Amino acid sequence: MKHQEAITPLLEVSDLSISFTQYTGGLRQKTIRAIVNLSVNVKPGEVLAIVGASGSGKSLLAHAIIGILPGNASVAGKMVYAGEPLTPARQAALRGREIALVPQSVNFLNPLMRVGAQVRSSALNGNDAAVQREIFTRYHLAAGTEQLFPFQLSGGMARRVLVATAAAGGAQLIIADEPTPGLHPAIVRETLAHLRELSTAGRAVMLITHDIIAALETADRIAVFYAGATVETAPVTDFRSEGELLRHPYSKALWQALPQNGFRPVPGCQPSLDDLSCGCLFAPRCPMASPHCLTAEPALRSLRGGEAKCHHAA
Amino acid sequence: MNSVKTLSLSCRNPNRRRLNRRQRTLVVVALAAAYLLLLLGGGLLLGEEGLSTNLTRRNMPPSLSYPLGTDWLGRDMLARTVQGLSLSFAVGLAAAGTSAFIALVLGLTSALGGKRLDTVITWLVDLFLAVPHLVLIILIAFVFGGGITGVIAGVTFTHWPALTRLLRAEVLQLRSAEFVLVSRRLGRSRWWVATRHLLPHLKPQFLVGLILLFPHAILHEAAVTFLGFGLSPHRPAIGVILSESMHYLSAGSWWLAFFPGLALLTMVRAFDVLGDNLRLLFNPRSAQE
Amino acid sequence: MWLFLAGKFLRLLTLLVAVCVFSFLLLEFSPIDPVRAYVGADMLKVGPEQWAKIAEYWGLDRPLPERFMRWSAAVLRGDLGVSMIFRRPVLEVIGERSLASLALMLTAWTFSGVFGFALGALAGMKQGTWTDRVIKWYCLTLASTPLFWLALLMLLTFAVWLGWFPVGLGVPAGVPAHEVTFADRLRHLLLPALTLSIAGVAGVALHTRQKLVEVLQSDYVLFARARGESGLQLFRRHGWRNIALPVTTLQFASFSELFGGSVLAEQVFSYPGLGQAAVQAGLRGDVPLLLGVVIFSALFVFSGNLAAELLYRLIDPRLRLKSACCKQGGYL
Amino acid sequence: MPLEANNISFRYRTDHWILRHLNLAILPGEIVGLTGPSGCGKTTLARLLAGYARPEAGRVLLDGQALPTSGYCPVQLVSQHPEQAVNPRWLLRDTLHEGYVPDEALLLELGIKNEWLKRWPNELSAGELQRFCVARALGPGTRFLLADEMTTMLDAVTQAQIWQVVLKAAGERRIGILVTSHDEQLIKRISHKSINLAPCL
Repeated sequence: MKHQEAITPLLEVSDLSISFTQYTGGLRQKTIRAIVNLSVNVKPGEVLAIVGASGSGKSLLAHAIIGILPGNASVAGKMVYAGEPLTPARQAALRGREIALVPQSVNFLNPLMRVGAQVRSSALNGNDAAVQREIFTRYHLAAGTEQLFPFQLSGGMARRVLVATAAAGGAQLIIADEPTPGLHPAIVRETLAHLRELSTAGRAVMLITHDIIAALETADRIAVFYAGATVETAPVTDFRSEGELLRHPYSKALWQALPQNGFRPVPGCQPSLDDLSCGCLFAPRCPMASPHCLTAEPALRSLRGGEAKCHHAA
Repeated sequence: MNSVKTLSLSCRNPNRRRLNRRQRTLVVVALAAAYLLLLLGGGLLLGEEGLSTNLTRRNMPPSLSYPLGTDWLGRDMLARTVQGLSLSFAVGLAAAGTSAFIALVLGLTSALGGKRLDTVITWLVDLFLAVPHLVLIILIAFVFGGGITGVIAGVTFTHWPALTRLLRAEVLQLRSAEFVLVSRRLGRSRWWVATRHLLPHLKPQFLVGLILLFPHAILHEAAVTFLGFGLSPHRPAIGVILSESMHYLSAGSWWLAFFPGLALLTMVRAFDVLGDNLRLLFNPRSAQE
Repeated sequence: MWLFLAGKFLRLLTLLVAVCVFSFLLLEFSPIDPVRAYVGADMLKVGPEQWAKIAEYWGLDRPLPERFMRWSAAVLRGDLGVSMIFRRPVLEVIGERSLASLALMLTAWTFSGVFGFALGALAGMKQGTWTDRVIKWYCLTLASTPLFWLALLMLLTFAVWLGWFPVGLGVPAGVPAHEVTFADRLRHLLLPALTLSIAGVAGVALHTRQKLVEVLQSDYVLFARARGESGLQLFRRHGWRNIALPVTTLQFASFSELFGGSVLAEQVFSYPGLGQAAVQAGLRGDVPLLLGVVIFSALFVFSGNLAAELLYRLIDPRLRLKSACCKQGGYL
Repeated sequence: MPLEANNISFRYRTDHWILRHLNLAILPGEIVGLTGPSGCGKTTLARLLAGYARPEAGRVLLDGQALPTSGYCPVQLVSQHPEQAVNPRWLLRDTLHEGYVPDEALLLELGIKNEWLKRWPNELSAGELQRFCVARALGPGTRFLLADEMTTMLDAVTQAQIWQVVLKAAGERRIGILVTSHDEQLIKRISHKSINLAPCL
């Protein structure tokens, strides 16, 4: 694994907060904070995995970076891409060209449009039909695939087509949102290998998933996502044996709770989305928690080649 | 810096837009309900004075004393319009209420009853939807001898199929929902599941469906009376007022046709608004935003 | 495919038979005595024995099942009996007037379809802005406007005040039949058709807008946006394609309201179509004509529904390719 | 005493067969793992065993007799998506007490907080809802528990917590468990024997 620290990150997200105003029964309004002060960065030629429980708001991060959040979302914080701030105008220019999304399943493709035509729409430079066919052959998709409709694709074919749409655009930053849900292990490995290829070709790949095993097999660095923020970013080599190299208590708990490690859980559960108190959000469940943790929210500080958001991490 | 909108994280600050939306919906619901009650009540309050013929004030255009003008027999159009509207309201109430009841009974039996019962009821729904509403109402009104009962029966028998289909689809979907299957396996009886699980889901659907049934029923009632069915000399329905006003159009008294129709339009629109806003209150996501 | 068609025609047959039986029974138990309705005003001059002769002539004294069998046998032979008002075979009356009605309805249908679709698409694309609010408010108000009142207003403004169009009838009064030009018919047709299409536009626009809003919130549009598509290009590639089918199917399925609307428009503009015939038949107790119109309208509505379902099966690739099934078996 | 699937076959309408002549037996207190690619019938088998659907051929037997169709069913199923297994218009207290009233100790072990009982389902996360579904399924009458991808959607810590409680309760009351999952590590960790359903396309 190349020495990563020296390379300047392609994308830098610092203190990002996303919240929604939702209407409940009787038209009472509720503010839900999905992401709270999240900081993460991705370097070219690297696969960064963001691991967290499903449904905890991770894919909102992808949508915020690309700038396709729904109307009732309000965003705060700083995002810098290739040295310049990522303003909505710039996002519109980069979308599909430099920043590409690999969505989760085949119903992200237009059901009434042939698959070839949809991939061609994202191949912007050069003759799009030729680029599309070349990409399809590279991903071992039979010549006839471009005439098929999305509902005719099998699980594996669908995954390859979705990755092809990202690769066809020549994007520098590729964000894969939950690419491995309920698939046959062989197809999962193949999809992750494709993402790996893209990163060795010099592109930055951000893999968002709840499957820590898939992340460990593919990523160079892993960011652990908890209660709306990345509590730790660590090189993949730190995830071994008892997890003693890990910094944040939650990543340690996550590692030790895995069936193949110790299957020993930490009591309590993630705080619900709308009553996030100040102070460290893991404090109520943290074995090393001190009164200081309950009041002051820890800042993300770099530690032994990674980062951790904890007062006592060593 | 992509700080599009910095949001203060505390939820205490009164956000102007939130109160506005909820407040606006409640105000609209109150206004619509008040307007409808006024119309229903108005019919009784104005009494008979305005309806009596008084040849001294014939064909007067709208003025301060007679806001909606008077007709060729000198009758005050405001009184006649309000009387007509309250009659339409009552007929709409009766017709919509009965057809909603039929829809509830048939919708539930077809979804919860056996397969044979289901096919019979769906076939019956298709049968009633096979013939255009108005033609079917004319047929039924004719069969009932053309009186007001014929009109009510006609409107009632043509409006239940749509709501039945809606309720049946909702119950079928609920019946196979996971939490209903779990409840059955936890030992709960079919009846317990129907009352405790299905009914709370059906109540808002049924109520909103009932309210949105009113406009259709009233419009069809007015249409049929306009065509000449259900002529009742003493209590003039809106349809009758409008059909009589046709003869005087070319004579230039435009207000005879314009205002009654406009009043009917506002009443029907009030029902629409009431139905939509109530649905918004019940379930914000499902309503048209 | 043929199995589907056969199934549909079987359904049509059962529905038609049911409509006939239902209407026949309904008329049997109605308090109206056909003879009194036919004799009408000069009731007093008709003595009891003449009364019996009329009843006997119309075959009204036979038992119910026999009368129904005779009537349905006649219907099968295409003889729907003689209309009491027009004193001509019902089939001939319907044949002649249905052309006028069809012309009116189909022009209104195309007008409302095209304008409704365009208006709905515009409102859907510009969701939440002023244009959307104005279009939605217009459609909702129009949807709750009584059609006959709208017809009255059109008559008042265009025919009475401005005088651009004739006040009513299908052809200019007092002109011998062979001299009536196509332009004349068109002038008489325009006002009722315009009224019908204005009312029709509201329904279609609301449905199109609702469908487009759903499509724009779908996953594949989100992915298209992530690929940098937006605005018109997004609509042309993804929006248009996914709403065209449901909206056209809905348009075919709305023949029932169309026919209902045409009854009212024909009455206000005294346009000689089926609707007017139905109203006359209903008012003056002309049983055979009323039955004929009911059957024709049922056929008309059924043809719309059939076209809607065929359209779906032929155009939607998911259904069209179902027979040439893909590898994983059932796709749902 | 076992829960048996006896030569069962199943398919939806007239599509291809999903399960063909399948035999399976679970003894009280035994934990059987079930693995296999998605769409090959793992969930269908679980729903057949729990009585949610009837097989087209073959029978599901409990102690030799057919599964009871009414009354509390000794075979309880916990499915992958808790938000679908809970009535959205009920407070969670009513959902929890639908089968029986669980004792405080079980709720504490599962980490169910008291103020959650007065909440609506849409206010809680999938992890919290699944705890309610597990508590609801561990009634006194339960003798077999079918965990159909029960913790696939949850993070590793919650998964370990829920399984800790379920394994303890199963051990004490000798409840037989059928575990369906994609995660071979989980199956290897907790099950006595495991079966791999061959893809049946």
